[in-house]
Amino acid sequence: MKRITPKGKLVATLAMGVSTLLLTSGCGQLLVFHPAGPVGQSELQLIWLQIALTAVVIIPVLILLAIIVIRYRDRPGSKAVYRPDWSENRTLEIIWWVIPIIIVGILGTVTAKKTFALTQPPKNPSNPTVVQPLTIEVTSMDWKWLFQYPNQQIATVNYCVIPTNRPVQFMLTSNGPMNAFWVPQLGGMEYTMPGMIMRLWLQADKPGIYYGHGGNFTGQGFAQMQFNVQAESEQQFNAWVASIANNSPQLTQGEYDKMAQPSILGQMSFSSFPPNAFENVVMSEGGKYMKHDQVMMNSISSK
Amino acid sequence: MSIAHSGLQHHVDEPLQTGVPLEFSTEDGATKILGFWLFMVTDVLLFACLFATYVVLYKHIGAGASAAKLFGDDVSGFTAETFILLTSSFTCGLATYEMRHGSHSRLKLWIVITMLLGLSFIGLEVYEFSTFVSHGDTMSTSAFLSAFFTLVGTHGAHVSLGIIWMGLILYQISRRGVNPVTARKLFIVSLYWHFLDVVWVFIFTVVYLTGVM
Amino acid sequence: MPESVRNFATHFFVTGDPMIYGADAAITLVSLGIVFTLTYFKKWKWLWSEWLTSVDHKKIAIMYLISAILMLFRGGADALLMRTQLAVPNNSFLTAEHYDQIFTTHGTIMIIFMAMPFIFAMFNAVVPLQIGARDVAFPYLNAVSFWLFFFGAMLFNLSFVIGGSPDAGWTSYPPLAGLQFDPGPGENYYLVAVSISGIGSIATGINFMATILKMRAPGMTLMKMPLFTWSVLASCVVILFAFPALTVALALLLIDRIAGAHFFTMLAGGNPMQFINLFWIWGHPEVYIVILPAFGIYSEVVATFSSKKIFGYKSMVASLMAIAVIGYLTWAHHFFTMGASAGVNVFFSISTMCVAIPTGVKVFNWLLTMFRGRIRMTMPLLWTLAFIPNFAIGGATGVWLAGAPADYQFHNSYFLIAHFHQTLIGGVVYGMLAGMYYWWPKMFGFKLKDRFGHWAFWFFNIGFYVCFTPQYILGLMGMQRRMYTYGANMGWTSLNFVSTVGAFLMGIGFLFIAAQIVHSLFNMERDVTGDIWNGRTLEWSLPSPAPHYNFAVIPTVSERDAWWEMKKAGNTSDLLPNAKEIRPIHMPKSSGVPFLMGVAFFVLGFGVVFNWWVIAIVGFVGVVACLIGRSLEEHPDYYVPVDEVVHTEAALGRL
Amino acid sequence: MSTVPAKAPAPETHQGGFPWSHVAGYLLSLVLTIGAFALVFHAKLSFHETLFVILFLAVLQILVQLLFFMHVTERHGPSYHMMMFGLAMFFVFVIVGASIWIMSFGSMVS
Repeated sequence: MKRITPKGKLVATLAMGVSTLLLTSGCGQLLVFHPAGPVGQSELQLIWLQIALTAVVIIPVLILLAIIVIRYRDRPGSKAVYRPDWSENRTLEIIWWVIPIIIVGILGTVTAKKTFALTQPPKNPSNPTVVQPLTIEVTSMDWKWLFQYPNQQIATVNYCVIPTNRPVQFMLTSNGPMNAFWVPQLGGMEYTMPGMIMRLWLQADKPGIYYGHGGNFTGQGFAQMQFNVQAESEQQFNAWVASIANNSPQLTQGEYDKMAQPSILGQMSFSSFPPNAFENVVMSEGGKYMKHDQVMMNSISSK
Repeated sequence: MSIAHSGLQHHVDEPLQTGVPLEFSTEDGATKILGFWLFMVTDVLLFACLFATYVVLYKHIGAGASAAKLFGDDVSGFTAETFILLTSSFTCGLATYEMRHGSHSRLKLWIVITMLLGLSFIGLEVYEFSTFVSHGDTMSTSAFLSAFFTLVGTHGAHVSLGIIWMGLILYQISRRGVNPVTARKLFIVSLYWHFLDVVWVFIFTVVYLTGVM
Repeated sequence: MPESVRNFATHFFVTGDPMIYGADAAITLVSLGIVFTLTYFKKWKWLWSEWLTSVDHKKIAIMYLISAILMLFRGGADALLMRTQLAVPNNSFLTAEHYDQIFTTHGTIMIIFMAMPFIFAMFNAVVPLQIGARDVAFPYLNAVSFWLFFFGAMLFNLSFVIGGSPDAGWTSYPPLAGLQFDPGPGENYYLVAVSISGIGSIATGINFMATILKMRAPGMTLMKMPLFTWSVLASCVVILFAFPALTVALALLLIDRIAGAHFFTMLAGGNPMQFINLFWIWGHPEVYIVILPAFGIYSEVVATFSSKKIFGYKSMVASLMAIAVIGYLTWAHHFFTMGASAGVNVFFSISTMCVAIPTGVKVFNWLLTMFRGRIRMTMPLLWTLAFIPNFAIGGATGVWLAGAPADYQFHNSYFLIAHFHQTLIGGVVYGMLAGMYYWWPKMFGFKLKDRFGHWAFWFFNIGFYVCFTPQYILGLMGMQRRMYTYGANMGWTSLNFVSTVGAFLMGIGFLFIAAQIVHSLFNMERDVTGDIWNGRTLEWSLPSPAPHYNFAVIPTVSERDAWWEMKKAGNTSDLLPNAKEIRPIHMPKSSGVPFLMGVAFFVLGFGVVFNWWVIAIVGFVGVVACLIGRSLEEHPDYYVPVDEVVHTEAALGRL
Repeated sequence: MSTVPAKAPAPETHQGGFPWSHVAGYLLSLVLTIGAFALVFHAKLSFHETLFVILFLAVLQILVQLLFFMHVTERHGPSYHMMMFGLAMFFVFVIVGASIWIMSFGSMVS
């Protein structure tokens, strides 16, 4: 590789590019517009509302721009009106101070409601029975994702399995630089930060494998920080938990410490994890001083 | 003609405005004073950010001392610093007063007194810092101490700069007498000095008094 | 010993990459070329006495402009390298390390070392002329600002060949940017270089604010000021309030790195999130710092080339000031996902959306200014017209991003990338280009020929949409920013390839602009009228370029659009000097100290970057010596004698 | 160029005299400072009450310095410096207040 000049690289790249374009077909899916759960759904509703309301302003602007430029262009013998001193019209000005204010008012109200709603577990009108949420502790490391199931006592790397139709409480932290946890089809992202527990409610309504990726740059291995969230029915989920608990190796403290060092790993499963691994990361150093709310601390200590 | 030294003018024959203090008597002097106010605005914001950081971090004491422990053991240091700086603000104000009312020897005397008070303030602060450091409470002990040393140290650096600056102005006034240029310079350095006093008032309120409460 | 020397050299100089060696060779060749040319044509003295020591705002403007265009080239080259790497999946054109450095320098250069000097070029070229002043309020400080910016930029670019570039992103979030994860000198370069030029920016803000408030021609009340001057005032307000936060954020991170403090480390109670908070207290207002002057330029251009008064002047002024203040209260929307309370997110969501209100008003007012006008399709107006749809879309996507729950999905994805490029290129770069074309004759005394200009415009503009429209879609497909590569199975390939093609089209557009400048330089037609566009404001009443003292006699203003009204009333001769009225003109002397102070800051910064304290102290002593020297200077100014003024004005045919 | 004459607080030619306003300012600043110390060391208010009062006293100190020593009311043309200083105070409040608010991370997620 070292012998190739930059120019050679460029030519090779372009040639490769064209051939790849010819070979690959189709596009990726617009994940944000195909939510698989109530959280993504709710966020998408806001996005549609935003699109509609901003279009109310954008489209007239573009049409007006075209008309005005064509009509009032300075050409010989132009018959268009020319009023060089016309520069005030109170009615018009009031109109376009008021219209944006109304739009912002509507969007602001909806945004406020949704922002507060998203701090609660998703409510599922089709499944009103109260379901016990599942808790998964997520730690971002250089450059992999560790998922710990505190109630199942298993752990996975770079993938996790969740039951469908059940709210999942992801508790996020970082053992390294800050990242962000994002599964576009399930819902929006939340940062993972050292010394903090961030909580993110997500829920999958249908089985599937959902793409997830780190959302905040963490260095050279960042591009490889991909993970999958696999949604399965409750029974399949339980079967999976059992098989991991029975068949997978244990995650010892030594291996955990090794994992915390920079490296890129594939998907892994473990039938155990070092006790309090997550809590230790959160409460180490700076984390002691952060405000961790009581409910969260109880849920950690109650395990 | 003294106006010849006063920087950029629109009109060379613009008369000195009478009935206003000397430092405002030229357009240029007034513009520079406004410019200095604008600089102080940026400095206010700079200190605001340092204060914000301090407030966010002041409970993060790691393995080091807490604010109560650090300041509560001996309150005489910062009490003395506070009164010294308040007094120096007063003497600096008197220097401006004498400049406007014509006694140039007293003006110089007040500047010298202000500088001496400033030096003793800095001396106390250096003593305070070195005491902390000798007890192992350094900048790298904890986030709280990082924020403390940076906030208070930045103020101290401002004061030190102010002392050197005042010395420069004193030298110029001794050599050139009081004219619109030197008057403006003295007025500006006194603004700076009073401003540092204001910042200190907030440091002793937010850092020291709150710390020992 | 030789072993240790070699060891040192391989760490000191960046090695191992053919592209770096190429850059080394290019830098050496260009430097040798410059030295040779200057020596051959015996221009060293000219360079020193006419440029390096100049405190003339018009020359400083030209130096800012040249720097900005060079930095646009460097940042653009970075962009093309990135797009080349991303053109196809699993590409190995760049390594992860190299890619990380390139996107970091791309962002930093474009914001700090391209956009800022570009707006300052416009401030300097226009504001004193537009308000009828002989120079800025503090010409010497103005030169200091420039040289701080310049040597900051030099220091930053030096990282490419010595020590290694920063690679933690232009936002440089700790703990990634802290010593623990980023031990090299690259990050220090970023912190020190941006701080140095940031000090210069604060000084410029103070300078132009004082200029506008205190140095307007008699009769020019605030509500008679041209809108560009208003926009500069608004921008300066934001500079004054925002830049100190950047200084603090960078200084604290630097203290963490070189003095072992714990502001933002994960150890001993540090809190990395506070850096993010401080950074964006500056970072978001920064966007308004650069876009407000662009708004001012659009206002001037639209009015001039519609031959019509600007519509809704008072609304325009009110919206500028509203944006300046509201824009300050929106910074937390850069980290809605950082776990602040829902109340915080709601507050900052709504305050962000509120910025759209005055911005929307401005767009409508520009449209109505053209309505019932006579629109002349010149280069400045073309860029202005292209700006409007760009900004309509960029503004709309900005409103989408402002809604916190929607932002959870857009944040840090290519959707965000596309959005801010749409506003920063479509808003700021188009604005600065419009301003450059508009005031070029005033700055240089000749017009840029349209020949390559239209090619440049269409390549750049079409390239823009080809490049960034796919990125919106890629963001919705889940593609994250700052990924140096992606898998072939993601389905992102075709859109990325299209985007890369668009980037290269923009690159070609830039080359056409360069070609246009060179072509116009060699086929120069001097502008003898001084009012080549049939302008409206006072700068067009002067010859192009204006004499170094600008106005032989300070004009008296009675109307908005003063020059236009005088032309209409037929009394433009009132502005011509009368030999009897001319008095000696009081001007600041040239000074080499600002340049030396820049050098001293450079030395200081270089020492700090490598923790070589002897060098740093030498630089610091230099800075202090410059400050003391200036304070003791007794005659920093002189008088231009009447004879010289009369002679100059007569030669310009104005007497 | 605006040439509104500056308000002259003291006649230029007046020799000697006693700096009454400076002395008053000094005494006021001493009283305010001693008040703050006394509150902290001797009064029996709660932490937040004390904090509130001493911050209020500090704000009064700003006014004392501005009015008695910094000649803030002197102006030459419109008092732009007062407007900018006022705006600065507002932004100081915003920066410190919002930083505390943001960095308290009351995420309220349940």
